[in-house]
Amino acid sequence: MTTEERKTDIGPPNYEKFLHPIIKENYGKWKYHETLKPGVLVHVSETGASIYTVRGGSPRLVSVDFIRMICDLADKYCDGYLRFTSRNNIEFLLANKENIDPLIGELNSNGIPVGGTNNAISNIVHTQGWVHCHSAATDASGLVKAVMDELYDYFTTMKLPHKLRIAVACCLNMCGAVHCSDIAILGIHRRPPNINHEALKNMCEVPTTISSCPTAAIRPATVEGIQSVEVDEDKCMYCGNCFTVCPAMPIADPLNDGISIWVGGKVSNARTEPMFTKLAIPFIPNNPPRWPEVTGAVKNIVEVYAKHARKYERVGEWISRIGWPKFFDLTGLEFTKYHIDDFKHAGTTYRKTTQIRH
Amino acid sequence: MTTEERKTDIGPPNYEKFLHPIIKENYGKWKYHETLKPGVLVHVSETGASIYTVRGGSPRLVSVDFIRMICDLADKYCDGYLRFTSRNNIEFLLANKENIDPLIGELNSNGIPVGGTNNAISNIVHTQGWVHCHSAATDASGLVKAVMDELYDYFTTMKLPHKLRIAVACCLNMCGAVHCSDIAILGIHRRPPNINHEALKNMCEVPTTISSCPTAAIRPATVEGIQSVEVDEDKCMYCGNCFTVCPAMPIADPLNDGISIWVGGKVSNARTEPMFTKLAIPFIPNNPPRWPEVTGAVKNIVEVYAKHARKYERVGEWISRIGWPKFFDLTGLEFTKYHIDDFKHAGTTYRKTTQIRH
Amino acid sequence: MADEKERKTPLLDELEKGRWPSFVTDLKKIAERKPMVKDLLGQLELSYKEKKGHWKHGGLVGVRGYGGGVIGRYSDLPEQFPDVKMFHTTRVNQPSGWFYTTKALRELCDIWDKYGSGLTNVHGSTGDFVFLGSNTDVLESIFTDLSKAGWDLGGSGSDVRTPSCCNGPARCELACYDTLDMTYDLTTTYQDELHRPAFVYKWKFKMAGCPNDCVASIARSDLAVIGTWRDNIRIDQAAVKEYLDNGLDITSDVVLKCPNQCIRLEGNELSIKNEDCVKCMHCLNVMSKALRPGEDKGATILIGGKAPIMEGALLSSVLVPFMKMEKPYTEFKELIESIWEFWDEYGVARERIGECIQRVGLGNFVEAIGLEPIPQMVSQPRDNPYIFYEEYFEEGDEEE
Amino acid sequence: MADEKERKTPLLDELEKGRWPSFVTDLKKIAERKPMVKDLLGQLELSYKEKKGHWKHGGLVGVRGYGGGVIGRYSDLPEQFPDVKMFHTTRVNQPSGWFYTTKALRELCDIWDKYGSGLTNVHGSTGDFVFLGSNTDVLESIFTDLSKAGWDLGGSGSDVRTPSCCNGPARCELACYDTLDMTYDLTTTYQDELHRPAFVYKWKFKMAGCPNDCVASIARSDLAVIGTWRDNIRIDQAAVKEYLDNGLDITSDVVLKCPNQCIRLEGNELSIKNEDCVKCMHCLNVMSKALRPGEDKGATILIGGKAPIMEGALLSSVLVPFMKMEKPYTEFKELIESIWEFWDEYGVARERIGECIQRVGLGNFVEAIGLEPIPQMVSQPRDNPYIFYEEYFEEGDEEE
Ligand code: SRM
Ligand code: SRM
Ligand code: SRM
Ligand code: SRM
Ligand code: SF4
Ligand code: SF4
Ligand code: SF4
Ligand code: SF4
Ligand code: SF4
Ligand code: SF4
Ligand code: SF4
Ligand code: SF4
Repeated sequence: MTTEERKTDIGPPNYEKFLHPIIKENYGKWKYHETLKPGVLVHVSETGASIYTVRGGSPRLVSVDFIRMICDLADKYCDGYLRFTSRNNIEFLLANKENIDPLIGELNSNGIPVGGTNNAISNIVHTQGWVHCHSAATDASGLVKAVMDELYDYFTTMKLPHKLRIAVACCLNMCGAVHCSDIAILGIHRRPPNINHEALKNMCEVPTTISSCPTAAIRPATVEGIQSVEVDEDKCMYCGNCFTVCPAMPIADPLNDGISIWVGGKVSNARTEPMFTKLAIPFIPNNPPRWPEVTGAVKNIVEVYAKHARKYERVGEWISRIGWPKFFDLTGLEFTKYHIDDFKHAGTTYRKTTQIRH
Repeated sequence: MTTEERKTDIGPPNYEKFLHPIIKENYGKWKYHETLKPGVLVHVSETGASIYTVRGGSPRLVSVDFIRMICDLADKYCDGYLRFTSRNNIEFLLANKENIDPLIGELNSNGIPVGGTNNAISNIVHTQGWVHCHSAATDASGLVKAVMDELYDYFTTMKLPHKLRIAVACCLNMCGAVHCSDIAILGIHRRPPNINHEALKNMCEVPTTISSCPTAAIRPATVEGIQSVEVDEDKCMYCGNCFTVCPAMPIADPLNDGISIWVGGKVSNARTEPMFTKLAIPFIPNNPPRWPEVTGAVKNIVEVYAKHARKYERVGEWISRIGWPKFFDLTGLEFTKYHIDDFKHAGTTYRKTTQIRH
Repeated sequence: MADEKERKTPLLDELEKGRWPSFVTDLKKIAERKPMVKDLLGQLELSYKEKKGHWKHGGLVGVRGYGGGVIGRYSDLPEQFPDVKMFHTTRVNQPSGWFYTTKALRELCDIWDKYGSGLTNVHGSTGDFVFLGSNTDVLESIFTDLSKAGWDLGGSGSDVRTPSCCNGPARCELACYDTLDMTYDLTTTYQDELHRPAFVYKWKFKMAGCPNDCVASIARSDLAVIGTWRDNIRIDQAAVKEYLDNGLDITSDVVLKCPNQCIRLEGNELSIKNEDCVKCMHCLNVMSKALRPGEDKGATILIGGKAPIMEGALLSSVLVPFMKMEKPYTEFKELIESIWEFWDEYGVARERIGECIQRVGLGNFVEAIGLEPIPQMVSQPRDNPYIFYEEYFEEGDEEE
Repeated sequence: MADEKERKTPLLDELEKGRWPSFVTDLKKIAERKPMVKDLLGQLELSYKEKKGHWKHGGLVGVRGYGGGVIGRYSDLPEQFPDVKMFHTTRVNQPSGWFYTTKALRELCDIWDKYGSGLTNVHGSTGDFVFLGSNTDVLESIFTDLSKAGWDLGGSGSDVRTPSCCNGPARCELACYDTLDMTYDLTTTYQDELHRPAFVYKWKFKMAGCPNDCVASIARSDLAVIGTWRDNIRIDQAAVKEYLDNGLDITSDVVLKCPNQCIRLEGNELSIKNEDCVKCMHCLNVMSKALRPGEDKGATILIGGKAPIMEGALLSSVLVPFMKMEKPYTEFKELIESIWEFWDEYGVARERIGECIQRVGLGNFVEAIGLEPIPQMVSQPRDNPYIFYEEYFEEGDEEE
């Protein structure tokens, strides 16, 4: 299977090679940590050793030149050791406390903000968008840039009641954590797919296409002599899954594609169980390059949360306490028919109690 | 429409005719109540007036002679006024406090227990059973008698952490409040219906029969030349709804009919939202006339609850606090595959958190 | 014949033991003058032996001009138990709140003693006064006597079932509207719907005076009317102090049990953040003397409760968070009628309104009956992105 | 050609404004030496103008001997943007915990600079180091250079996807097992399953060191391994006192936030009723210096998390409440393999394990893979009476 030059199935390099010596020595021995200031952590070991972390924001879609630039900084301040976080931030690992401020200085002058720790808004988990994906109902990188510009101060400070995690996904496949985020920005289609029967014949299997539809909207049909499918438009909710399995059913439609906004999800088991994100705004038209309606809506939600939530309350926990009616009141968002679930478990979301604030 | 003797659609008598004068005068003016002792309440009005209530247990299935007997008592002590509760207890309404004890004395000597108030086990809401219903998988009146004999002291005292409400239903139609009771005793079938094709032809509509099945287990079939139906036994969960619409599909089966026990439901909105009852014991064989396994199981649950719950905790609230694993531990009940939901919303009952007691 | 009936009921006799009043003892006594009851006991004894019921499936019987109110019942062993060959029940519509005079009860007993088995359910689960067991040929006479005495039948089949209510303002300080009057009013207003089944399935109304819901309306009725209030809980601080003096642990029994943490006790003074109170009743239940509902009273209207079959049990869910409940209940009745119209048009056979709403979606339902969708109707907005957008831009639309 | 590319990108240029680092600025800079990026910017500008993507649907491309790791991508405007006619991504399997040396990173950059667009995602949502945009003909060379440098491809298609983990014991005091080692071990153990799609659909592993779940494993993986412990939280009372002295309001910030009310503060002394603790992490998060997980550590194993399509999003649910997580993870791997066997047999095409379990029922699934059903697997037992009893008595059975 292997030649000298081309080995297969070797797997990734062993992580041990990449651990800072202090980390290696104190692996599994960490005792506690402290946040020294926004973006700066210290972890202290049972042995007394410390490792300092400086967290910098990254657009995630970066060039090799950008990576080389941060490598230069890591060489200079971090003995050549760094890592990335599960939210795509860069973490510089420092043995020497003295290096923290100079590093931050250089990061800032290279346009990299430091922050994202504790009660901050961290980087936005996101996806490909128009940069690389065929399924996208919106762009991802541009949206993230526009939103993070607006929320920048929440990244570099820790003034929120608790952590606030945002995700962006450009279609219902949700290549991220949209379904469990404090705030989620989700690209959506709003028209049934446009079937190209000629192409369908060659590119798609009819049974697979039919079974791809979550709401059974697709049925076999002979169109102009071609064995194809048709979509019952009343049953289609524009998920795009048929397009995923059958390229002849494109669903993107500039007039109707856009953004929906979701709130109140979480992943951690801290205090409350993990929660799904729930619909806040059903539709905002795509308005590139800066999607002002989206950034405005997100900022509004963040500010209302910042003002009303109690310490240690995630967005979803805050809403659980005050109730959804109050959430819509405080944010000024409109509650519509679309907010009422009508999928499989819809019935479980109806309010089955008289416990209501009047 | 009406003749002198036979009027239709007159509706029930106006309740006002039946109200005790004190109640009439203080209608809507009650200020507070107190429980003077088990089964005895006083309601005090804004006007200062009081009405006393003595609550007696009733088997609900009673003869006119039984009713006349209680009428005699009401005439003697209550100026001829009495009522029944939503759980089929008899409430004697007294103007005069002095009459309470003599009334209780006479009730007791007529075999009627006084109690059911506050932190007691009140009467069991129940159904027809073998006394009157074609659908029954068990009897109701007999079961209730056997269980209440066992729990008698909990009716006549108020020593539980809170109210405990039991319901019995003799089949899945649940003509009562089985689905939302602290403890529920439910008659169940466990074999698919036995189709009488000859009778089906004459008595049932095939499409109605097919659509009566919640799990789509029934399909059309021609059996020995008769247009009939067949049941996919793997899909049948013995609900008996096909029998309800089609008498030719009897489902009762002495060998396999029996009892299941459910816990933790509630109806009130006090503190927590209303809750459905959940499965505790999937099957206990019918063992008339006294169903000792059933009475034993119920008593066990009551006693464990009595011992472990905190004040004002209903059974469901107590279990919510301690968790289901602990409930099964404490009661010694077996957790089986049957306890794991597999109907429509099953997925919503899986434990989607690491929050577990270890 | 009479001889044959001197049967032994050794199994049932076991149910004469124990302290709870025994229906067997009661039945055996009346059986002495009621052959029907004798046969009933005989058949029941057989059921106990065989672990199996002996009733045939239904059977259409009734009284003239009525489609409901009587449940037909026949023994499947008519030769062995000829006196329960027929054993129909008649549902007599109870008075609101199950209040009676002994005179009224005796009248009912006399009518029933005259024609039927003399057995009753006081009451049936829906609320009726149930006459248990008669032949077909006496049904008309029973009805005639009942109506002469001022009584009428309750519901059965696909109609409005006999509405019922808690004792409400008659004997409860917590009642937030007049459950008895409303029950009476609805029952009389909808006599036709109650007596002549014309719906796709049964329809149950239950009226509870407050969220304690002492008639289990949220679980057992298609339309539950549950009293509540909008303004502040009335506090009598002197009575608070009295409770404290009598040793009530207000902190642990009240403050910590409030689902929304909106109660505070400072010294002897209790205060409530009413805008956060969800009217759960707990504090009022525990401190009956000190706390009373506010004065701006009304009810929450919930829809769709029912037993499991077919789609699993449902609890009613909020349709109108607050409605004033005052005679003649016009707003309420208009709402009901628009719901029935919808149900009539969209409901399928044997589909309760709750199931119908599950099928068409609460959003569509609410829209169809002319209500605004509001967040109070749900415990949470949707969490899945499968939204059916009704509006979209067409090719030719103005660019925005 | 070169001329044509001096396109204007007025819309994208708007994204150079603002304080958050701009990918546009970065891309424009590298575009100066990468025609591919120039065309990418051109096509993206068009997308911004038209509000529509310009990529064609997929396309099967790859490297020899591998079924996954490369996502094919083609422009639907190849004439207008010839340099992104092909724009495939290569997923490079990241090291556990995303730890790097600058040397390693530079190596990756050099390989990528040599063959591709020079654009990357650091990292992809699954965790890979993503090379974004190359032609088909360089894929083999990229792979060869990568493997020479000690790197390998990640997953794509119906295979094991690149496992990922939180930084765990490398830099976190809360880690309850070695997430990095386990991730490395699983990745190497299942190289074949990772590189040669043979499942019915994708399979994701994510490893989190504790219930804070810093890799969102419960939401985004088919199999989530989340660290926890069974014994008592370790308390350092001196540190508790220090927190108090520094003004932490332990009662409101910790005691009252504990979901199970199992913490008590009496004077300066903190005590925990460990048998009621559900390991939610909150108290440990707030009082990092004073509280530490117990010493009997392991993990909870959860199954079935995923994004919405088809049946709605799922969070993973508990399969094994507690398992020791020690090299070589034999018990764990046996479990995984019996799950895969089941999935292979019962899963239908494009059905994630979570959906498969929903379809066959958790009870049946658990039984099939040889686990005992336990109440920890559910939030509550069933509330509907639709039970499929597997055993019943036959006519001829012994009477009991
Ligand atoms: C570096 C990182 C792990 C990694 O391997 O990359 C990490 C590291 C830490 N997390 Fe985390 N978390 C990281 C992603 C997450 C995620 C995943 C995500 O956001 O997608 C979660 C789940 C979020 C959710 O629930 O939606 C997460 C939920 C937590 C929590 C729980 C917060 C809560 O109360 O709900 C804590 C505890 C806390 O903050 O008090 C926590 C605490 C921590 C601590 C303090 C743990 C420790 O003692 O070292 C670390 C520093 C946190 C900080 O940012 O202040 N970490 N943490 C991730 C940094 C992401 C970033 O760049 O911002
Ligand atoms: C008489 C009756 C209403 C009627 O019109 O018939 C009634 C009457 C009262 N109920 Fe009730 N409830 C009655 C059935 C119910 C039901 C329905 C049921 O059991 O099917 C419920 C809902 C039970 C459930 O949640 O499953 C019910 C839930 C309550 C509650 C809420 C208890 C809780 O905390 O969950 C209270 C308040 C309390 O007990 O503190 C209450 C309180 C009361 C008070 C104290 C109200 C008052 O101030 O007068 C009355 C005396 C209660 C007592 O028994 O100690 N009543 N009460 C019913 C008596 C039934 C019986 O014979 O035992
Ligand atoms: C008599 C009564 C039980 C009792 O002992 O009290 C009763 C008896 C029957 N019910 Fe019921 N139901 C009775 C109250 C209920 C209740 C409780 C309630 O109304 O508050 C329920 C649960 C609430 C609900 O409506 O969902 C109830 C849910 C059912 C169902 C299931 C309906 C559903 O949608 O799930 C059926 C099946 C059907 O309608 O075909 C049913 C059907 C029946 C039938 C007609 C049997 C059948 O399959 O056709 C029973 C006739 C028995 C007989 O021969 O006497 N009965 N039934 C109750 C009526 C007495 C009265 O008028 O006061
Ligand atoms: C590149 C990446 C997004 C990113 O920008 O980071 C991505 C990109 C795509 N995902 Fe994804 N997914 C990526 C992580 C995810 C995640 C997150 C995760 O793995 O933690 C999810 C949600 C978790 C999950 O798996 O459920 C995710 C859920 C999906 C789905 C929905 C699967 C489902 O069962 O619901 C699809 C649809 C499909 O598989 O057909 C999908 C399909 C796709 C496809 C292949 C498009 C398609 O329809 O075939 C996208 C290719 C885009 C492109 O051209 O580059 N992608 N995808 C992520 C992989 C990078 C990496 O290897 O590190
Ligand atoms: S979320 Fe949709 S559009 Fe975005 S990368 Fe994933 S599959 Fe592509
Ligand atoms: S877009 Fe989704 S809902 Fe519409 S037809 Fe395609 S698969 Fe079905
Ligand atoms: S629960 Fe079933 S068996 Fe019992 S009375 Fe109702 S329909 Fe008949
Ligand atoms: S008993 Fe129920 S599940 Fe079985 S065939 Fe009849 S209707 Fe279907
Ligand atoms: S429901 Fe409320 S008003 Fe009616 S009796 Fe019960 S406590 Fe009183
Ligand atoms: S009624 Fe319930 S929610 Fe309102 S203050 Fe009292 S206990 Fe709290
Ligand atoms: S999941 Fe737990 S162990 Fe892992 S980094 Fe987060 S807090 Fe630390
Ligand atoms: S870990 Fe969570 S549940 Fe356990 S004691 Fe701490 S706060 Fe309470």
